[in-house]
Amino acid sequence: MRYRENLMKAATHHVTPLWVYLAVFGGLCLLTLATVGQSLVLGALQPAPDPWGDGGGHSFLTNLSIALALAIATVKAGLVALFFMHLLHGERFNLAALLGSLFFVVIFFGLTLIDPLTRGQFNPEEAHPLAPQMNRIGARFQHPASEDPAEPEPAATELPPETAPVL
Amino acid sequence: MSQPLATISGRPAPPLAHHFESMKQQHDSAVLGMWVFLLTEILLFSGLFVGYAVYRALHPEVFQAASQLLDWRMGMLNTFVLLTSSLTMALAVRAAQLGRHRQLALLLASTLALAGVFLVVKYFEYSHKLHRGIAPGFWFSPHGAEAAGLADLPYARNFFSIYFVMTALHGIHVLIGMAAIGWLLARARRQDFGGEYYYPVECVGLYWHLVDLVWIYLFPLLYLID
Amino acid sequence: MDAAAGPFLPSQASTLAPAVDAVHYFVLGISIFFFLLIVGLMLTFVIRYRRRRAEATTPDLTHNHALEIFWSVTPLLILAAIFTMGFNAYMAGRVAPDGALEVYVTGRQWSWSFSYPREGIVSPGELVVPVGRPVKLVMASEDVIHSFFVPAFRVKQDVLPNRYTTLWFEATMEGEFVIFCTEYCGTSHSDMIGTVIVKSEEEYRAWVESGGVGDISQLSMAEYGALLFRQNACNACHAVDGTRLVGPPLNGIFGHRQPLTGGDAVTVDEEYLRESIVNPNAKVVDGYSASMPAFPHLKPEQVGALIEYIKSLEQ
Amino acid sequence: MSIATQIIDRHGGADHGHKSYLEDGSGLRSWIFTLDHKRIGIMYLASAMAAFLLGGLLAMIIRIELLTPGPTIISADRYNQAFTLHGAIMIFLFIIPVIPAALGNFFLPLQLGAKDVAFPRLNLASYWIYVIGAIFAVVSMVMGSVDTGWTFYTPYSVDSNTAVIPMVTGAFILGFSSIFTGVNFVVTIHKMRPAGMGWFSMPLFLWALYATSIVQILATPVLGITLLLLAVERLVGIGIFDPLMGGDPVLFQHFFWFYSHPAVYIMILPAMGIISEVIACFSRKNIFGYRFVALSSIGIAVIGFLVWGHHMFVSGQSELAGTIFSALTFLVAIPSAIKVFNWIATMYRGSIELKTPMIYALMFLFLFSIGGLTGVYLGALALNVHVHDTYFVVAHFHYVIVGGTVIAFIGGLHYWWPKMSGRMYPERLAQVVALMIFVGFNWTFFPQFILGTQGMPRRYYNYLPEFAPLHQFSSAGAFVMGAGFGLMIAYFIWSWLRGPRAPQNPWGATTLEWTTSSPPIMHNFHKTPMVSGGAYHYSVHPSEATVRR
Repeated sequence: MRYRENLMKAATHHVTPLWVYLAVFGGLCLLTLATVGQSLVLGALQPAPDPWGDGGGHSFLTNLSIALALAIATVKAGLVALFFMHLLHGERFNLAALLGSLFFVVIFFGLTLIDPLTRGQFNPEEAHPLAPQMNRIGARFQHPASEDPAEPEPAATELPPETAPVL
Repeated sequence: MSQPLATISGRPAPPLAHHFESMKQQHDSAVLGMWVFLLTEILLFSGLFVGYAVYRALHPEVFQAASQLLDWRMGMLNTFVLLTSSLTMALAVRAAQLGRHRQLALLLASTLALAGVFLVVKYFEYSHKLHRGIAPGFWFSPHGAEAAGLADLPYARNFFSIYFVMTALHGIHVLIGMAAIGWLLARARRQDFGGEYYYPVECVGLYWHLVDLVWIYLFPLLYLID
Repeated sequence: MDAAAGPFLPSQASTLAPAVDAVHYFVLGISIFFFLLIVGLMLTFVIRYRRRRAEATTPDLTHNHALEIFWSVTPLLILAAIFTMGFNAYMAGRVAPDGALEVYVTGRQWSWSFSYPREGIVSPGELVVPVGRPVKLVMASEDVIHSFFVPAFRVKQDVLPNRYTTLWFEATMEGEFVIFCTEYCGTSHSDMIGTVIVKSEEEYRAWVESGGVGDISQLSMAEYGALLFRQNACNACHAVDGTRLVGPPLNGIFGHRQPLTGGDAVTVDEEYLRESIVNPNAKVVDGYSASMPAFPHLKPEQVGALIEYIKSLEQ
Repeated sequence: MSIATQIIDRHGGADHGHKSYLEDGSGLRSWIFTLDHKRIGIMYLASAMAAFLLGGLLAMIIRIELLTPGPTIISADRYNQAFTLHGAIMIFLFIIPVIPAALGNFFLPLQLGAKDVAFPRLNLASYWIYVIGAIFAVVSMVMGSVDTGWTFYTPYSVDSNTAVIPMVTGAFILGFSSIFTGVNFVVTIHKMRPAGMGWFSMPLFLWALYATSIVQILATPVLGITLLLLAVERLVGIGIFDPLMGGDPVLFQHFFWFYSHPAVYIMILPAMGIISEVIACFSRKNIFGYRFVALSSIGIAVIGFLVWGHHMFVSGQSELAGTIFSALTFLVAIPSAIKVFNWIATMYRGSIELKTPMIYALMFLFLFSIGGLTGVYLGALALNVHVHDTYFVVAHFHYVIVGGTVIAFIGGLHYWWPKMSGRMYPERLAQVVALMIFVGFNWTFFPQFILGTQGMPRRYYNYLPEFAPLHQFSSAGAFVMGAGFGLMIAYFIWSWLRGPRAPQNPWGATTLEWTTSSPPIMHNFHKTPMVSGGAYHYSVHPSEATVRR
């Protein structure tokens, strides 16, 4: 069989109609506008964040905004995967493999995040008076006797101030 | 020896490798292989997303405050650029399936151009930040009115480090994608692809859509969290 | 030191140790049972069913669901029991009782230091605790990750540079027990060894009264210096037999000239030794790095004792 | 081979397939550019064995150094570099590739009745990427070595002034090699099974390789991003893992073990596949509970991803996380137990012949049982606290990795050696060497369990005098084991050059690789094999069981 003849044979794989690609693209653009829109609207409704605050967590509106943004992103990702990446009409196993890998991604997120989010649950030291110091950037462990809070400089590697000669 | 015979001048045979029994088996194997490789990409990027989630969960206010220095307009522009390039790539696969050689070359060239636009916008974003001392890691020394207060904000450095690492790794993937599309373009101009044999276009397409998918999550998480 | 008192496990010197050892022996028993079962069956079959004729045939036994369920569920139940036992003993070791004696622990490359916030004592290298009283350790590192491990107490906890970790124990017998660092931390990781000294309540109180020095009335100044030398983990970096460690060896140096980094030289006298203890990186011996930490908590008489100890060391 | 014959060959026009793959093309170029999975497998085997020798040499240096407390032959810094390199070389250059990439590459297409793997060029690329990664590791050794331990824990790996970045780059590159092998195997098993071979009639070695590939594909990229972040942390200070910059060193451990615990299953799963083949063959009996053995491989691969936190019970991770990881850890014991019991049941009423491969399979059962049962200690929270980072852990993972994987690999190498080389190995000598390795191994590592429960920490250059007798005892055993491995390599080289010719099917095995000549011809089979029924046809008269076409 000649190369050219072989090449020109009718496609053996599903050919998606043009209008489907264009419709999906339109949907993706609208969803992009929607995610920007929800962020602007919900962002305008709440006060500016206080980065020096006590870490009281997210407000309801922030949580809502995150949830919306992730939901919209997931719909967009689904559209791309199903239509542009031909999962809808392609081999079933490819879709299964993708979903399977997402299971492991969820495991990675879930089991990793459990640790930092529940540290100190049984550990009253979390509320220790020195806790704020520990949360400063670059703060090496400060000795209990130390008066000065750590400098937020990476150079703070010397021993605490009480290491000055006493003789 | 390593090229499929189709690319050897004269094209004596259809590009079916000796160990496959049919073009369909070869095509399906290549597409499955590409998908399996994309799974590794998903896990690779998920490492960065986990890092993001941990620091986001521990220091939400800092991330919100710091992200306001990212220009969501630039991010949105780039989102549209990438989405359009995804469309042209998907249409390129269609053109290859239908054996429309000129259309294929044109669509691949547009995809390549859009990828270039994405990188140019990214360049302006990066340089804008670097000029204000908003750089990753050791070089983080914000100055100027916009960045005021950032220097004293604990963990702002970490936010921007994560921002730079995530977008840089994504940018590297864009570059690799551009090289692959360039290779396709050269072959498309030689009219290598058709309805039976288009899996190279399909596979590069899949890769390019994954680059798009990653950005679909990066955009709201980095730019829209205030 | 009482690291390896028993043939398999160290002596049980804390209230936690019997609980942990009970799990240990339970798992050991289970393991021996299953090991003998597997290897016993294996050897029995090898002997019983050895190939006798070259053309021997065998029956086609494909599967047995009841058996599969039996040998999946039985281990699962046993493992659930082991998990529960392990969990209970672990949690008992995690939650310190109220009113425990609090000691801050600092790990650094490559020594331990213990600070008693209420008693106002800093004790390098030696953790002195009373017997029969819960002790809670609040630990942090000055550099990389270390791990605090007392085999006789069955306690271990990593010591991190960016936050506090804690552990607690209640010693049940007087004596000295070794503290290992069990998170690899560089060159002298294996010399990052401390001691827990468990004293009776009276002796402990006397130790606190004496400012953490203990009874030194019977010691010569050099003997006291030798004690301090070990307490402060000087021996982690300085040998007294001429061996080159992280720092220069200290035997036979007194009264001799030492070449310094930068080309100078200095005669080792009392003042040079004092300066090298309180401000160690001012004059560094040639060929060594300026990596020695200062020892500012030492009182003048303790510095003097150390100097006398160094003087007493022979070439 | 000229271009012309290549093209004819591709079309199957000329039948020159009666030469073996070893004779079909000669000279260096015919090897380094080969697309033949068998030659690539042989190149992997040779490279991995070279890494094994280097790693073994480092192990001997470690054991000699530990003959006495304090300095014996090398300094503390050299010792720290020696155990780091021993770990990194053995894991990344030997154990992880040796079964999948060497034996798997050779036998996966043969067991499928296929002509090659799905992507021969990717396969060759995978090998050369492996070589490049190995070169980086060697560069790191030359540039002053690495002293962080193979675990690269931060912040020590950020502070250390040794050549961390070349080593990390090497491991990163080796990850790609591992991923490409995994991709190739998954696609080959999916798309190139012959007509008549369903999933549940595949040989169990293929199930094991499939499960291994899943782990390679899903876990390795996370190692990649972890090492990348570590390198960037050192270069730029991004503050994800470095506490000095506001990062969390415990997070590094999560990332690292997300790969490195499943990596243990990359090592042990293919070994279990070999054991299934060997026990069935030398018991002349169909494998008992085929589906349970097959699916337990997948079970181990999946559950293996859920348990990484048991490396971190004392790391400062939260108590809740530790408890969850402990509970999940016990689950992974179940599929392993299922396999062991099914292997034992396969031997029941079999016709057992104690050839060298079977002796190694029995050794595997013995040693892996000890390795697995001591894993139960490490899963239990309170016991883990006591034995974590002691010699108990060292002994445990050597029982699993050496007693399990290496022993199974050697068993598989003897089993398939006639097919790979076309030569027989010296049977009697091989049995004596097997005994030497078995005795030497237990002699070396069993005392380390006791050292561990007594409290002897690992990665210790110096140790308390009371630990000296057991350390010296252990070191003595290492010489016996080392001599065994050395003899083994010597007789394999002898056999490759001078050994007696092997018949097509010396063991009377029933999987497809035994239906072609020894060594196989270039494209594996004279005629594409037809398959019906399962992979194992032992439990019938051997004259009917030998060859199926």
